Amino acid sequence: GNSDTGGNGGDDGTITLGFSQVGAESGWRTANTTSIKEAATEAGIELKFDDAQQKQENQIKAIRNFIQQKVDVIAFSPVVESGWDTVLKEAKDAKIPVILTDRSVDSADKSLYKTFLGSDFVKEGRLAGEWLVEQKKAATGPVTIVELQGTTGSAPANDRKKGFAEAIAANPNLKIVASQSGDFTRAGGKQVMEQFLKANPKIDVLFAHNDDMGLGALEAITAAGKVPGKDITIITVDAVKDGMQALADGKFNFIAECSPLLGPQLMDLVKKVKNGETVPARIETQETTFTQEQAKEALPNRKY
Amino acid sequence: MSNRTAGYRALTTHRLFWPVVVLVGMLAANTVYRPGFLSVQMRDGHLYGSLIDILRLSAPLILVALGMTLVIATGGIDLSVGSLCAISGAIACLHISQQRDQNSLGGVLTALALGLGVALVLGAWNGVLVAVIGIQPIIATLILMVAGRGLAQLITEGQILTINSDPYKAIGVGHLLTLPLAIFLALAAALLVAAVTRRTALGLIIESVGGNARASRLAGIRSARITFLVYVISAACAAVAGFMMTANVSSADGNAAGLWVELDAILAVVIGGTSLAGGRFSLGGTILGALLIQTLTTTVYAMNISPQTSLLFKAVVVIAVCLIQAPGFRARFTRRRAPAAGPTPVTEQPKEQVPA
Amino acid sequence: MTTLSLLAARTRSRLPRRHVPVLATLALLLVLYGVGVSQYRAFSNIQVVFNVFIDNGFLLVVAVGMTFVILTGGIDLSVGSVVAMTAMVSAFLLREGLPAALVLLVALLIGPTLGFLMGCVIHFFDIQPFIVTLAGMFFARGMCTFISGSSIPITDGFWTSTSQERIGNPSGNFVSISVLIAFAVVAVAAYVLAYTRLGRNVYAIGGNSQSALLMGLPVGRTRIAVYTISGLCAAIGGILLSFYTLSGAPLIGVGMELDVIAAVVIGGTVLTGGSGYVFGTVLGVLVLGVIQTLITFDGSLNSWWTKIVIGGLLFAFILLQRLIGIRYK
Amino acid sequence: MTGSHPVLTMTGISKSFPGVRALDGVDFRLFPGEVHALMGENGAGKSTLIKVLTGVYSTDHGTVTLGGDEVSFTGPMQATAAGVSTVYQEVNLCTNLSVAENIFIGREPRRLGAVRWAEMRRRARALLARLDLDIDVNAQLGSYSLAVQQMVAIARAIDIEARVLVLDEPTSSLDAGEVAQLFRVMRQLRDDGLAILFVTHFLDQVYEIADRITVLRNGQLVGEYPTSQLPQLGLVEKMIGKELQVLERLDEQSRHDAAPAEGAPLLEVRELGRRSAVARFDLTIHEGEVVGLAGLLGSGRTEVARLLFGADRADHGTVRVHGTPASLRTPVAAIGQGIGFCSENRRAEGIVAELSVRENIILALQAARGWLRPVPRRRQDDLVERYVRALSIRPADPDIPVGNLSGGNQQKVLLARWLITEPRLLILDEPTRGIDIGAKTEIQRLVAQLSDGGMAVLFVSAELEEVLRLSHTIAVMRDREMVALLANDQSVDADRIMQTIAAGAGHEGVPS
Ligand SMILES: Nc1ncnc2c1ncn2[C@@H]1O[C@H](COP(=O)(O)OP(=O)(O)OP(=O)(O)O)[C@@H](O)[C@H]1O
Ligand SMILES: Nc1ncnc2c1ncn2[C@@H]1O[C@H](COP(=O)(O)OP(=O)(O)OP(=O)(O)O)[C@@H](O)[C@H]1O
Ligand SMILES: [Mg+2]
Ligand SMILES: [Mg+2]
Repeated sequence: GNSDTGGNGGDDGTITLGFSQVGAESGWRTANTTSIKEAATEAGIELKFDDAQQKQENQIKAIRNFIQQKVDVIAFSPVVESGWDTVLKEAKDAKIPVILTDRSVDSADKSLYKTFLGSDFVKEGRLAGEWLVEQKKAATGPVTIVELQGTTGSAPANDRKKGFAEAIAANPNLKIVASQSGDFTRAGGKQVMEQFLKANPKIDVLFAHNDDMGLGALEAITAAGKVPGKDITIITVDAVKDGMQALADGKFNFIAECSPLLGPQLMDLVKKVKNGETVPARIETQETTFTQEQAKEALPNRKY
Repeated sequence: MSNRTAGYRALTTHRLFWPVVVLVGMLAANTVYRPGFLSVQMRDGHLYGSLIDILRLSAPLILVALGMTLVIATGGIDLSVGSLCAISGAIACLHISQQRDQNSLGGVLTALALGLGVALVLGAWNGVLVAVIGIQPIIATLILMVAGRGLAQLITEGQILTINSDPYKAIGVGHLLTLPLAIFLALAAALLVAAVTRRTALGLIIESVGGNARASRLAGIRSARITFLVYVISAACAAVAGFMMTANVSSADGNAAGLWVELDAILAVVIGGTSLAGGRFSLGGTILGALLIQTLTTTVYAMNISPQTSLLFKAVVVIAVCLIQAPGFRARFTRRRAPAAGPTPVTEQPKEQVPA
Repeated sequence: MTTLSLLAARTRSRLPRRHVPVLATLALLLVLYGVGVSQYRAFSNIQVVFNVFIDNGFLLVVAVGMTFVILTGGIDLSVGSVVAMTAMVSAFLLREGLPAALVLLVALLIGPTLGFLMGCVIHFFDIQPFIVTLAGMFFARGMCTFISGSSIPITDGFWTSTSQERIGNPSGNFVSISVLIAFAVVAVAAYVLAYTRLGRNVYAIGGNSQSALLMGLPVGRTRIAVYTISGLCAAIGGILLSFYTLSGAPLIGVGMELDVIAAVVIGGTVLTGGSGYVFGTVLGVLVLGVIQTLITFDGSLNSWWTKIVIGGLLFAFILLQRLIGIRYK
Repeated sequence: MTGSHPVLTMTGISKSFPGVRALDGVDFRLFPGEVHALMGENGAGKSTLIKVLTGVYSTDHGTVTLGGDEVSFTGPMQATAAGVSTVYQEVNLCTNLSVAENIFIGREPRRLGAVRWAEMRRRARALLARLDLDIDVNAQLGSYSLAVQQMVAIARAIDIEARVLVLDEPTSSLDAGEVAQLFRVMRQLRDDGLAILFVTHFLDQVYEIADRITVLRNGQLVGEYPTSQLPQLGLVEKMIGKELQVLERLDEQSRHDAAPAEGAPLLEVRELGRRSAVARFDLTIHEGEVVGLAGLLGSGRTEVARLLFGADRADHGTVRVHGTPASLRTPVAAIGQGIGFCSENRRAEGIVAELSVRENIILALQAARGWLRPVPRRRQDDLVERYVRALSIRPADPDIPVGNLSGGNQQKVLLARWLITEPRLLILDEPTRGIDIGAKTEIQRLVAQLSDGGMAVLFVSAELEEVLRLSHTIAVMRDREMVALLANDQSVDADRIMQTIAAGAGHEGVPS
């Protein structure tokens, strides 16, 4: 039978939102998806969800199909920053407004999308770095840092690395002695950390681009007979539940939050955009940072 | 000719001589870069060092590659092993996480049985597609490779499932006689597969099916059964590897567990000297191949080769391994003048013509 | 029964037999499309079909190259990375300010060169294609991240205008230039395979390379040629992709080689070589494209159900294809 | 021929494979306008010499001179270009291509670079007509029997513009008619000045066509002789290096006076058939009986054999084994009923080239026992040693890959594979294909001996003589139909069978 989806957004007043997600590559991402789905149901918006399985090609295809289905609004989390002009132009020609979430695009023509809702990865890296600078401002000797990068070539990895490096440049004592990709996974984080520990007799700080790699590294540190959080200061990004738990337990020292709960904000924007209201070109998600104490407080209401 | 040179010749012409040379070379390079690389210390009653890490981390790959060897020997290929790792690990972790006492041995054993059971069923599914319906192996197993990832994520609901179970954790990071338990498990699996294939006639029959399927059929071999069997064995190996991977980090990640392990496994098999066209297989070669691949990965981290160039580095090593192994390559350099050795005897690759 | 009638019976049943797999695939593809049309209203827009071509143009070109390789019984795992590398190099050179024509030339040379080198290694040193092209894949992907860790946008006038050119009715139904290029590649490849010595040698080698050698065919040359062709197609695919995305991204096309191999095999080409058609490959690409379109149109599946349904549809398709194949054997 | 210069000279050719010295300083000359037979036992080095000539193998020592220039081909492509056209021992064609393409690939008629398919088919048809072969040139080569494929390979070779034509056992599965046709063509080519190198194990054929003979033994040259000066017996002696009364022994074997088999009916088939393969036929085989299948190329003998073994599935008919209904739908089922089958196509359906001689020999036995019960090593050694000796498989090392053996020796390995399973009915399709005269006698003796011991044999051979010599009963095939069943008594001889074939459905002979 005809499941009457799409193409009828205007007829009966309900708004149809086409949303193209990056994939389901991490718990963070799944929480993001869940948030968006729940918020859509709550707001009475009909959601057409598409999973791009981490491929830009797939996202472009999805957007084209959304255009064919004449959805009212298109939102997507770009897999990479560049390369969206052509398809966004098609959306614009079809008079469908576009909202970016989570990651931005570097298009020169800002009229191609209405707004960008999401975190600032560079800022996350910078927050982590600034906290460290603050902590180690009394340090006289060199402080050795190892870094667990995300997937090589991915935007969060690039930006967090950049932000962190900028921040710690303030103190020449802080030195990154090793930096490797742990692919954002626990197994990767653990395996890389094992070798870091063997190659560098003295590691003071670990900066991991996400909680999962940090959690993996924890095991390697324990196995090497060191105490995480004490012998090695651990800083991560994301603040997923397991990470917060580790922070509350004193195994991590600091987390820069990267909130996946964009749903409610996004639905607000969708309605505004649909009604032709003007919206700011850049909306940052409400995010914070956590220290061990803050984590203990926040942990009980942590859902994801 | 003295006995010594004869012995030397026998050694250098041995199938596994060159992979071993590369492996040793890589370890040597690491030692030069960091003299402590080979050192192994005693810590908390077990051995600790990069070599031990290599052994432990290569265990899952060895397991997957063992199953893959048999599949490849029949002329097939199994792309679904990565997904199977994720599924079996996810099921085991899910079951354990639902236990009230995650440390209870009974609960862990049921979890393992469940994970293994589901993997066997999925292996049988692969086997039926290839052996009974006659779908080309690469496509038949691609189906499960794609859908299996989805299944694994369905089981974990897209989250990383963290567990806190010491018996389960032992599979990944436990120790036995000061050495990682994982390596014993891999070794046991290798011995088991070796016994099943070489003590019985299974190995011969697999090689025969892979070498010439038509001739084997006419010799009275039920090749469909054998083909079916190897996919089931491969799935079982992948399941155990999946347990190890998840136990290693005490969590099941439906998306990342065993991602791309099929490529590494195939690479290990091929480095070990088994032809992708099927036929003769070498379990020892496969194990060596897996160790080599893990050493390569560890080397990248240990030498702190930047992530931007690590793939270039891997490419160079892989091609070097192949070249040094290839008789054609060595022949060209040992006796430059002589024309290329003729092709090996006329052997017709039996073709099975099936669409998809 | 006389010989004559027997032979007649044979020829009658034989003529279409060779085409049965391709015809079955075509029929099933139409069924799949029909399912989409009956389920989703907007699916019947002709632009949906055009979009499948627009979105899969580069995949099609790469798959055509892969068809050559698989027909000889080989495999080329490097294509996905070569596509990415080509796009990356183009973007990089354009950013450095090189003229578009020169960039195009350079980009089109890299792929075939790498393919040629891999072909040489495979042939002269007798190393399995899988391993050689895997190293090629590592190399090309490594080059991508080596050039730049993040994606590079393309702002060059030629690129943007080609990319955004709409052929047909710009506000209605249209295709992109890439689609025309892809069709041209398909046509040339089909011609080469059917009507040139090179093409026929490809089939002969896939049938039995030992025999082909003894029959005095240029086995080595042909084998090197197919990897070069595959490299060239990957390079063209990379250019099309850079038109498509107007950027070079280091991680684009990861795993594309599997999609490509799947498309070729679904199109009826046998992985051991020697039988298959470019037209089948076109169908294979369309099957993957239509499955994906179906899923996007549905829009109710979450991430994991997406994968499971893709697997399920693939399974149903291949099973039916196979059963029809057996039925008409 | 006399006085002219040789078109091809090979001097001091040596070639070693690991552990085997295949050629040891062999000299060979070939003159324009002659047919030169290269003779020798299985494994003597004939095929190796040919492959050295065409550049498939490189030489260790020695020189090759073609038309006065020293040449050193690095591959068959160069050899073909230089005017050496070759049919190798095993059929080396691409079964996935059409017949026409197999003939013309590499030198297709083209216009502006495009292959002219219609022209190619037309020329292929004309060429095959010259060899008296009427088949669909558009069909896949693989759909034809091995003998047809052999004819296609010959057609390909004779069409190439060449100075030297090399034929390595081209007649091994051809019947008399086809051979005659081939010889007619060969004579014509020779008279046009072509130099022809011809390898065969059929002595009659040598004396019919060859002008000169070169004999090899164990990789060494024995000598070069004008055919007229070397009587058959002398030739055999030169080949085997011993004085053996082979020819006399051959005659002893005749079954003309053997009583038709008395044994109980072993296999009874009624109305067995397969659409577009063989018309329905009845056949009864008794214990200890040897049934020969006679017929021309493509008459359906192979198809009958395959149906009885379940290699192809019959779509009609009933089978009884020892009186009880049985099903022979798969090879496994047939083997379960005590039937063994040795295929005519040893390369595609017989040997597993990578596996060792030992493994190939025990394969069928092992399959029958199931993978859980491996044949004990001791027993393997016994069996393998016995048959390596009995069939004089050379080299006698059971652990080398069977693909490294010469063609004839591979055939012996296949025979051994089935003999050790001790079947109740052994179906042999061209078992003596490519086997030298000494071993052939040995095999024939073995078959006779086994049938005396109660084993039934279905014997298919293109060599009518052989069928006549061994069989108790002869089934005659024509146009894929069994047209007659003859008891092999004094009245039956080659002529009578040929007449039966020619007459078609005469249906004379004994009811079964
Ligand atoms: N590729 C190879 N590797 C190892 N040994 C080989 C190879 N090819 C041939 N031989 C050996 O060389 C010897 C000569 O073989 P060849 O094939 O030339 O014999 P032949 O005279 O043609 O015999 P037949 O009459 O059986 O065809 C044999 O002992 C064989 O085992
Ligand atoms: N006119 C023909 N001449 C020769 N072979 C033919 C002819 N027509 C068909 N064939 C092929 O011959 C095959 C049937 O022969 P089969 O192999 O059963 O016969 P055979 O008597 O064993 O002959 P062979 O000596 O070729 O093995 C079929 O595959 C058929 O395609
Ligand atoms: Mg020979
Ligand atoms: Mg026959």
